[in-house]
Amino acid sequence: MITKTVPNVSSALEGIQSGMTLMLGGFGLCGIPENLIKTIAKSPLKDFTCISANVGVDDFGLGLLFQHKKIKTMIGSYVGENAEFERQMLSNEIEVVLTPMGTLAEKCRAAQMGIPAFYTPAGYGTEVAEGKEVRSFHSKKYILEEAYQADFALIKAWKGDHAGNLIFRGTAKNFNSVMCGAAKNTVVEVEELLPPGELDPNQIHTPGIFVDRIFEGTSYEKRIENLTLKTL
Amino acid sequence: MITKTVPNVSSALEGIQSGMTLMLGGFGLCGIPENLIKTIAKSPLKDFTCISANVGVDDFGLGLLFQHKKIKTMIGSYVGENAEFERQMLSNEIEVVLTPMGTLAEKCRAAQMGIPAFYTPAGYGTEVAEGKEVRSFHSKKYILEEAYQADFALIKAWKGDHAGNLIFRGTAKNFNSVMCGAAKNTVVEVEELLPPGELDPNQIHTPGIFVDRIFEGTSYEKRIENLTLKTL
Amino acid sequence: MALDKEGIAKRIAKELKNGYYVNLGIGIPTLVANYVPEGLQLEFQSENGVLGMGPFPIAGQEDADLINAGKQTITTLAGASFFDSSTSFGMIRGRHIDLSVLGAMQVDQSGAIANWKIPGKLVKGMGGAMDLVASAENIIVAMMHTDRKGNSKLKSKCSLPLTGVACVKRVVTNLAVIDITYEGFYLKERAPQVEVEEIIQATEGLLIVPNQVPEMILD
Amino acid sequence: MALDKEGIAKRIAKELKNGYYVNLGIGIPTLVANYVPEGLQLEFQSENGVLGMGPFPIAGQEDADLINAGKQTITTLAGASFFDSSTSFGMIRGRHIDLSVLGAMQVDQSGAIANWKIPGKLVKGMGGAMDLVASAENIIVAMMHTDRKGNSKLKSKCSLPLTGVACVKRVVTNLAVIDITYEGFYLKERAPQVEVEEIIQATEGLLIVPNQVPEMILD
Repeated sequence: MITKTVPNVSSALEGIQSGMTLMLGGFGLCGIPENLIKTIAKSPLKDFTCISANVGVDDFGLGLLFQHKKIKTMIGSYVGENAEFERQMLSNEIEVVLTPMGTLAEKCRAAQMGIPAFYTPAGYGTEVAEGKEVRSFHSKKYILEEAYQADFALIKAWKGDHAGNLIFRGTAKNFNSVMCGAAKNTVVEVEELLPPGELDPNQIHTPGIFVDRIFEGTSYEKRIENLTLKTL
Repeated sequence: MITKTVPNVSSALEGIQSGMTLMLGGFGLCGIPENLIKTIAKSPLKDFTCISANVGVDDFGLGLLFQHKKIKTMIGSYVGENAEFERQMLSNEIEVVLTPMGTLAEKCRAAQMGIPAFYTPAGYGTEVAEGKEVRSFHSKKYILEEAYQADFALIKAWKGDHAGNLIFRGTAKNFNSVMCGAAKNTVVEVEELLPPGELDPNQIHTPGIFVDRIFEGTSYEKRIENLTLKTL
Repeated sequence: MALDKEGIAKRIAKELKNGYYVNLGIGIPTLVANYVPEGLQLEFQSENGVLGMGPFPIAGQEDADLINAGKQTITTLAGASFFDSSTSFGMIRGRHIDLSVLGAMQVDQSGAIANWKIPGKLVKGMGGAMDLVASAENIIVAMMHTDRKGNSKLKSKCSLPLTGVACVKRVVTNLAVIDITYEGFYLKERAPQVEVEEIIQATEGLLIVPNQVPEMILD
Repeated sequence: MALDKEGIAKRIAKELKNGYYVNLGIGIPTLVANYVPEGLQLEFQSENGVLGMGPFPIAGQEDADLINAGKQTITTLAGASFFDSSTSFGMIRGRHIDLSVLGAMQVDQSGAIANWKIPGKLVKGMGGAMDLVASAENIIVAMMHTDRKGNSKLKSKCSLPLTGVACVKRVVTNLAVIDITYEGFYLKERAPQVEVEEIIQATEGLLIVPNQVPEMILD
């Protein structure tokens, strides 16, 4: 077995530098790498290009990186619900690249799986297709999309073992599992880190080969963005 | 919930016709849809195009379909270990299309996921690339491969529920999970069919949306092709 | 009488068929889940990675790991499953989702839809909308017939940046049910007590009006 | 003295490094697993969908659902995982596998490999070999230096249909360790007591021979 454990969040982030491209798992505030984000927010590092579905809220999630002006370019899909992000976007402090969410997921998965490019129908006929090759297959139009290239993938999983095997929980799986192994370095924080053999090999969502470093995070807040209850 | 259960193997195969293209899960004799194969072997249907990693052995697995001369075209990757297949291939009774195994898997996955085509490095510079587009990405050469188009996917899973959700076991997952939903009709036989709610939604390998019909198979042989034991 | 949002949702619920996997967008589309006809087998997908969504949780049962694409807390029903975003959009792109219901700013008579960007205004991004409209077998738009200024949202040609082309099959508004055909918009049904003339006035694109335009049946 | 198959496997085992994910082909490559240096953290992958393979099972412990790519019954070690074929070849294509060891019929001085087809003879298919050689970071070929008729398998140009181009980095044969460089084959090591002249004779392609050619160290 190959051990992927590192003692803490600082060692997990060893080698990260200003100006790098980061992938961040999570959708809204669900399944976000809280410890990794907080540590980067407090660091002197900056000028990151971030690839993530959303931008968090003002004071939590990816929002912390905007609050601390760590981001130069944001590649995302839905970027609402964050006033500081909006301010930086409108004042042109940051560059924003908007991508259909399924295309974003597939560009991560392509990077993970060694597929350099693929065709998708999403965005054909829209401004997303500008400058991209259009091709017909079976009389439907598709556009060519390339795999992302990133330096670090910052991932949150529910359970993991020392070999880097991961299990996600509920809809916190989202972009986390498709970003593992999609960057040069994949760093994972888990709620519970277990010795090898504790996870059923049939039930592993992401094999450890896609993970470079794993550690158990602390003090998870797991905030709920939009609490909605059944009206009885 | 949408119920996918059918009472037996005959109803599972309703609509299958001679000349159709079938995908068959399994690798060697591991994870093969035994009941579905046996039923087709005994039927009057023929002239199938089959997409499957291997060709089984003479008297079991996909080999049964060769024994009963059901196959017109075989699209596969490794076609050894079956004398009757070899005979039919050498006498030109069947057409054989050989595909790198990873490309075969990805062409199934592409069909499943609505990706019409993708680039892969496998086969570049070989006869597999003949007639295919070659393109460079980041100074490496890739060839364009298109998604398969099939009529029926014949799948074997370990456990399933009435909603069509599937769990595979060990290396019997192989091509089974990537073929689900990759054909117009996906038919699954399972060793154990459970009521909905019995499977943990976190642990489902293939969601029921990729499955059209599911039934509990009978009399599984689960033969071992190459029993290899530790020499003590 | 023009429909309210609930009325639009009720009418769209009539489009649901047995065995449908359905993706409901944010806004009016979400309300459709409240009017599923009894006896239908359906599953609701949310593109962030869940199939088999149930009602919202009761207080104390909420779970930060269980949300929908609108970031609302949810529950799941028996037979549910969770999956990653690549698989989720694979379901959509691979046409495994039978019906997608979305809101829109504009729809035009060629079936194009604009629902994500107003030049000069704050852009929140397309989210999953471009994947959904490029892929789903049936796409129904739920929207008001006109905007707040009274401008028609059913155009001869969308003036806003597009989300997708030649994709919308049917539009249900507060005034009418309108199909997109090769010839243009086709007036299929009118809201209860709404006159055909009012619908014609409120529609900018070419509207084909048959001799008989039945009233919607909502219940 | 020329090496036997076990000797070739022993020499290749010296290429294993800490933290390597390794895919071993059928034949001589499989034997490499028997000579893993102590203390190394390694995992063996089999492309049919398992990472963390252990030894073959003891009698009675065999399981039809647990096989390797050679269809042999296997066991797994703590930390193992199972996955589908698309993910498995994704690991390979995405260069997550650090070392792939394969057999070959021919290797040429440009790093091309032929190991799947002899025209006019029965073809069994390429299996996963084309994916492996197109993708793995390090590709080592394990083979005899010459075929049964005495013809060199290290060619100036492969005459058999190719499995991949410009991919092989190193060849370990019964006679020598040979690297593929921009200039051609480079003789790196010779088998114990094998003379350089014998290797030159047995090599058809351009072979660069340095002044000193050390003997392989096997133990």
